Amino acid sequence: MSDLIRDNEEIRPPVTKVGVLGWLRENLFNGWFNSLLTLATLYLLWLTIPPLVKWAFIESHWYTDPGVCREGGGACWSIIPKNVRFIFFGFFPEDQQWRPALTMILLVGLAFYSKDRRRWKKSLAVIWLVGILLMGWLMHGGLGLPVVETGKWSGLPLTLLLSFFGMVFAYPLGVLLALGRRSKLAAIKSMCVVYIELIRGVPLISLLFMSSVMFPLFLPEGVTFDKVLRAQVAIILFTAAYIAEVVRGGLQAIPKGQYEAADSLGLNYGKTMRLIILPQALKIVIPPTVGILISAFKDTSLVVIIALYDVLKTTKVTLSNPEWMGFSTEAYLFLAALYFVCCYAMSSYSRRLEKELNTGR
Amino acid sequence: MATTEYRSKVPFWRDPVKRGHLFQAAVLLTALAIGYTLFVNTQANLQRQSIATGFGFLEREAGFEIAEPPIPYSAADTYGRALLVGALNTLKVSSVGIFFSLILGTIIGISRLSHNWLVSRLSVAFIEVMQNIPVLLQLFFWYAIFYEAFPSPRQALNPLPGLFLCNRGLIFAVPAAHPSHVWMLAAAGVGIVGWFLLVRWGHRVQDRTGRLLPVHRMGMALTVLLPLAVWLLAGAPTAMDVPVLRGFNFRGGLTVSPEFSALLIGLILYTSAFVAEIVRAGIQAVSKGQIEAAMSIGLKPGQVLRLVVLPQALRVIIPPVTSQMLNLTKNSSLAIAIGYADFVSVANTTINQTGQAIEGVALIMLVYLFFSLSTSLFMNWYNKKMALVER
Amino acid sequence: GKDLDAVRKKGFIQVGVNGDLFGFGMPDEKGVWRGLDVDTARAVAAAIFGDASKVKFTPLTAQQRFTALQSGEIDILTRNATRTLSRETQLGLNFVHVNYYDGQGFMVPKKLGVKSAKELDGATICVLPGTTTEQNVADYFRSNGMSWKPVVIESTAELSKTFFAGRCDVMTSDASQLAGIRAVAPNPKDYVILPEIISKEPLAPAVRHGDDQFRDIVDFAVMAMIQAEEFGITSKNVDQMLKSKDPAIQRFLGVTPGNGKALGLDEKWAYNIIKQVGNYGEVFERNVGVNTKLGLERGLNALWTKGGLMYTPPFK
Amino acid sequence: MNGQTSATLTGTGPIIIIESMHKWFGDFHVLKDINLQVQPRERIVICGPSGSGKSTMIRCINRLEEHQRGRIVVDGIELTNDIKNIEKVRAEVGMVFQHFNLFPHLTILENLTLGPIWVRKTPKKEAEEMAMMYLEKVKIAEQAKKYPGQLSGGQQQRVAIARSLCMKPKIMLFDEPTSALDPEMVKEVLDVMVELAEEGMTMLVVTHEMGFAKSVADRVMFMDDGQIVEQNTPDEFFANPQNDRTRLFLSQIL
Amino acid sequence: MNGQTSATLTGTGPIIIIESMHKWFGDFHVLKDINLQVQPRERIVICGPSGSGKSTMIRCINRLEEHQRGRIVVDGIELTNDIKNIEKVRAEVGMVFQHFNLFPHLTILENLTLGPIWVRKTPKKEAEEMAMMYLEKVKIAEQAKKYPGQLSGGQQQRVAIARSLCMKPKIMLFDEPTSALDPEMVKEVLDVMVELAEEGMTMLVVTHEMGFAKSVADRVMFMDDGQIVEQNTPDEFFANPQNDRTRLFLSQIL
Ligand SMILES: Nc1ncnc2c1ncn2[C@@H]1O[C@H](COP(=O)(O)OP(=O)(O)OP(=O)(O)O)[C@@H](O)[C@H]1O
Ligand SMILES: Nc1ncnc2c1ncn2[C@@H]1O[C@H](COP(=O)(O)OP(=O)(O)OP(=O)(O)O)[C@@H](O)[C@H]1O
Ligand SMILES: [Mg+2]
Ligand SMILES: [Mg+2]
Repeated sequence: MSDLIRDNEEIRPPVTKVGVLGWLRENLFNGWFNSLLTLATLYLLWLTIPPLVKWAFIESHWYTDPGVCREGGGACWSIIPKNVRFIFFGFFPEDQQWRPALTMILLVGLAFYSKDRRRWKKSLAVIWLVGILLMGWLMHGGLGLPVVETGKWSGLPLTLLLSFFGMVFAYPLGVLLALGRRSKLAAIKSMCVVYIELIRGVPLISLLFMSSVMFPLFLPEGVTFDKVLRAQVAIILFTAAYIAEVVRGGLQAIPKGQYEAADSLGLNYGKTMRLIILPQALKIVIPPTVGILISAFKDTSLVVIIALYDVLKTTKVTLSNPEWMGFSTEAYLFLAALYFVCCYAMSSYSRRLEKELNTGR
Repeated sequence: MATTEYRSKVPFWRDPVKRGHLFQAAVLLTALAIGYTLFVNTQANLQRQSIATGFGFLEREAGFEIAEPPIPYSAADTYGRALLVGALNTLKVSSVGIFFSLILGTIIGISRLSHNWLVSRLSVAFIEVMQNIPVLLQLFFWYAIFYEAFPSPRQALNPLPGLFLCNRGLIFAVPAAHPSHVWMLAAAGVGIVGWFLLVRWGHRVQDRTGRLLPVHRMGMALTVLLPLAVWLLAGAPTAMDVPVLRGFNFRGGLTVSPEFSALLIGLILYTSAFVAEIVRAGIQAVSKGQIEAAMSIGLKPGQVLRLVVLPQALRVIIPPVTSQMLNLTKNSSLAIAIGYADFVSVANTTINQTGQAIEGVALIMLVYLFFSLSTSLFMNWYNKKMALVER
Repeated sequence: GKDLDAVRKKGFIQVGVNGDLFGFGMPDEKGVWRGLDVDTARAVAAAIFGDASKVKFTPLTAQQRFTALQSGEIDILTRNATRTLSRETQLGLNFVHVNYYDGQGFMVPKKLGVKSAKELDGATICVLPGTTTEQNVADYFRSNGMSWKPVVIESTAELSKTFFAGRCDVMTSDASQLAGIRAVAPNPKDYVILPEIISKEPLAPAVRHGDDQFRDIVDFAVMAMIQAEEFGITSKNVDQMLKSKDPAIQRFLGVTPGNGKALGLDEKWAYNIIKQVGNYGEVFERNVGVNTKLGLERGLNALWTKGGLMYTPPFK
Repeated sequence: MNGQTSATLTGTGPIIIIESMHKWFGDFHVLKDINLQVQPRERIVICGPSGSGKSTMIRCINRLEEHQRGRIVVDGIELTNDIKNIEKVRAEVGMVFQHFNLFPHLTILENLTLGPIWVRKTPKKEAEEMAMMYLEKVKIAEQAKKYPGQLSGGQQQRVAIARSLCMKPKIMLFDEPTSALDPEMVKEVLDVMVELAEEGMTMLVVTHEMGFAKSVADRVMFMDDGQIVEQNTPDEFFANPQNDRTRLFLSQIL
Repeated sequence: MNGQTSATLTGTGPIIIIESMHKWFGDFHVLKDINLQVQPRERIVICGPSGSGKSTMIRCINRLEEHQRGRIVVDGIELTNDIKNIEKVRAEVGMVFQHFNLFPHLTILENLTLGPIWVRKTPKKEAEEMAMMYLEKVKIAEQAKKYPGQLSGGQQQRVAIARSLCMKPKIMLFDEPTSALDPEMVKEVLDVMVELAEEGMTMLVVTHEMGFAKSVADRVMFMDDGQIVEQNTPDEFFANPQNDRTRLFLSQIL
């Protein structure tokens, strides 16, 4: 027998690449193609970044009148602070605007609070319920606060509320549709299929358009619904169809054995779904679901089409004001950053959640 | 039969089959009732308001112009034709867009898996930025680049003779009409057929002798050389339809408008970010064992990708990519924001002028539904063709 | 009539307005609606309820506006809509008295050296969709045997930006718009508005078919503002005018009853309009006049006595 | 038949009665004229080549599959379309699958208490105490808080058995409970099953572990092509198979 | 060493030479000073506890893993970063995996001909004839047109072996070829391997099928903790293990 190596005999792997230079060589300049690419990229950055920085920071205006902006050459960020009230809160009465502000803080705060998976208990649902009621009261008023009807809800709160409630209601509806699509009952199944395919086949703007323009024609004379509510319903119906397809994928991934095990314990259909199948299926599809939710969030900007004053529309209105008409670049950049922050937060959270849920499996 | 006997004994609410029938009937009836009420209401409302309905307006004169119609169109044509122009424009931008976003998306998706740090970081950055900003804002951005960054027609950039770049778009010379063009086109067609035949011949040669021939290079040469030969035979006509600046604009040549380009670029970049993520996931879904098995029979890295990884990744990729293709088509309806005359834009003008919103919206939905359903039908067929055969 | 009853029962009027048209219908920085169309609607509220604030505004896009009125979602449409035969007949609408006489014109950069619209053959033209403007340009160029290329963009802000960047040679819109857009150009002096006005654009509020009383009220509310200007009654002097000896003014302000009863309104209806909203001249100057960003001259919208078209039937 | 004798010793009527039962999958006749009576406390091992219908037969007993002809009566309840009856039967019959089919999103303890809490409406605390008892019985009480994915195959299968036991079933069905296990783990599971058998549980076990059959079964059945070809006491069955097919099968497997 | 003796009988030099080879995964030292010489036609069985580095070692031989120290020479070609050499070696060395890794999108026949056509540039017809020959050898010629998903595990593993053979390798590596199979199918695969061994193929087999080791192997190696702890002829190895760890392991497994 050859002599065995004892454990205490430390042998290190041959170390070839260490340090900053090693990293650069390994990651940026390995091979001529990569080197070329690196150089090209650096050149491009060198061409674009300095003028951009000059425009956006060095020569920019931050809190001036539009006239001053027109004189100077740089970015006119002033459009944001000068119009921030309207962009954020739209028609909400000025003396009451602390209410939507508080609502948004509440919403974001609750979202942050629920980030931690350890807090996912029954009590969290109660907290949310209370939070939603509180938000409703803040926005709508009553009980001591002056009533502000939904027609005046606009700006960022509208965007956030439309997308938040869009997600909250579309999700269960989508789950039901997915279950329906997998149902053995032919009529239910085909209705769900038709619904999902129809809704997915048309652009959201046509649905919004229908909800705003034609919906009243469908109703008996004199019956009208709130415009915001109608848009909300359109968003929910639209998003639900997409969620349904995602959830269906998750359901298909659950092995038959799980159904059989549940059956043989004597659980009925409802309990099987609620206790066994859905918890697993929904967990599997977290990433695509979040993808859909992010899309839904971005798509709320389409309510512009039906003249609802979400944050994009309030910005556009500001731009219609002759005073500020020329500064759409700055305004849109601001919006882009706003959306990016929200969407990026969602997507990176979903990635984290996915990782967390995977451990311990 | 025994089973039928006990079936009758069981009360219907405890028999799953009967319960199912009952439930379905109830749901169907409810749906029908709702549909019927809506219909009756709409009828009554229309009657009451004495609003004109029907699609008669399609035959009336439209009276508005459309920029860059793909088929001849003028304000004297009917609404029907105007809408057709819009539909073709939608088709144009979405088919070109789908084609390029698939290519770009695949490249970026593969780059994201690259071992080069810079390449993979850049891909990630691209994907994050594109995915997380509403496409409408992106369209504004690209459009602004076009009209802000390029000069007016009088100062048009002229990088190559016959090619002009200005804020009216990219305008370039095309050969003046000549009878030989038809023949050149035919020759190119023959070349492509020849290419195709060459590939098949190459396969046969490989089957017979195992040799790999450079059939694609040969085919490409054929497709280029044949039309060239025809052109030379025809006396090498060199007359060009060169765009010239007359009055306000260039006349002659071919124009690619900034609106079309901005919409196309916006849609391609936005969609390709999603496609890239799908492609990456698809490639990662092919198990490592497959790659190892392929390597251990001695295939080269390129062959591993082409013969083993991609065919399997495609199955995972196709369904979500189909959704992205549909999304691109639907997102093209945002064209109205940057002045491209797609179907929604034309339909909007039509609704506006005729006031027939119901018909207009119905048409919009129908047209998109038609595009979507035909795309998904095709992709489902393709998907089925590619599906794995299993026990 | 039923529409009036419904409005009375609700306690406010629902009015469809333009959401982002400066000077006609647009919220200001505080979210308060401003504009000529908005004030017209307030006048109607003042007439019906004696309170100009009893009005709620629904911003509408061009595609939605008529259907919203047809479906009963709004009671009045004052969204710079042009009165045309087909709209009046096929859409089940009744337009009332015009509150702004507009016309479509062209604006070009000075450096093109264009003096007349007739020289625009081959031009690229920026057009705002959703109004009659698209059809008007097409008609104009067809009748003059000229060719053109449209660039049709949905929002005024975007459209003007592309125009100033040189994407189009010409911008066309209602003359009222052109002036305003020119005012915000990076350098307003570089642009001229051509003399030709290629269309008639009488902008008027509209109501649904079916309630003539309501239609009359809206009609006369608009006209009352014009009549008041003719009488020289303003929101400042209306209280003194109550003591006027002129029987026409006495009838107008309800000092001598009759008009209100005929319309089914409070006798003070005209007084309320003037007191709370102002006469037409005041409203015009406040929203679109020379001292605003739009800086419009009265032009066609002057009283008939001053060479304009604003002429009302006698209030008796 | 020999098997019956040992069953009659218990002195009560049969707990499972299958009478000329047939089943088709579409056109395919899977089970052909199955007749079987199982006495309380009887332990039956079923073997046979792959595809012979063993799984299908025991799955019919708790109606995971529907039979199309004949009668199945379990504990006095006839299996028909009646949902109430089916649920009653399923609560009486425990089933252990080849691939364990534990619920991966629940802890071991939750897996065990799910049935008692939601079907038997047992208070949670009681259910948990019972669950811990059964976990101790299968010797993995210390794993109660873990998730199935964190256990080895053998441990998972023991949990699956405990999960069935928590429903206090009168009958246990096992469908190849050890065939998905690494050889090292088979013994752990068989041990538990032997113990269960010794306590007098009525058991139907599909398995190819002939050692288990020899030591535990009251009766061994051989199925082929949808039919019960032969059944006998284990001694007789192995020593003296009557049927050619049985003999061929045994020669391959032993 | 005993193992070497049988090899030297063949009279040629070793076909695989591994000299003081080390491998790390990050900081983890998986293989420690491996030394091994394999003679042509030699059949080696490698066993050892899970995680001991058996798979990693044979994967180093066709460079599915890169070693970081020492030398590996296969059929006279040293394994370095040279891609050409690696491809040459891989074409000479067949590998059969635990999970078969057939290409699911290709038919059985296409799975077999892929390598010959694209790597060896064999004409298709010839490749197919050869493939059919090997399919017959593993006794599943009639399945040629099916897809892997339609075959049982045992059949798939036999296809995987045939796929490797189609490349006419000089050496075959097997990584637990039977451990993912149902017990009934293990025999089918082992039969094929025995036949192969009898024909004189050089084979390295990681397996725990000790029956196979006893009847076929020239040498049995025991690995633990990244080292070759013991190697010997099968008779000696099983009858008389030298090392404590080997003894412990054998007691568990037999
Ligand atoms: N859902 C089904 N639809 C159609 N045929 C089925 C279905 N389930 C099983 N079969 C077929 O019925 C026959 C009997 O299957 P069953 O699973 O009962 O066999 P088994 O004896 O348990 O075999 P194994 O030992 O492989 O588990 C097989 O031929 C099988 O292909
Ligand atoms: N890619 C890898 N990265 C890091 N560690 C690895 C990797 N592959 C294997 N290992 C580790 O190396 C060690 C040896 O693994 P190897 O697969 O060679 O063991 P084995 O003897 O084949 O075990 P088994 O019998 O379970 O297959 C194990 O501890 C394993 O966790
Ligand atoms: Mg079975
Ligand atoms: Mg291994």
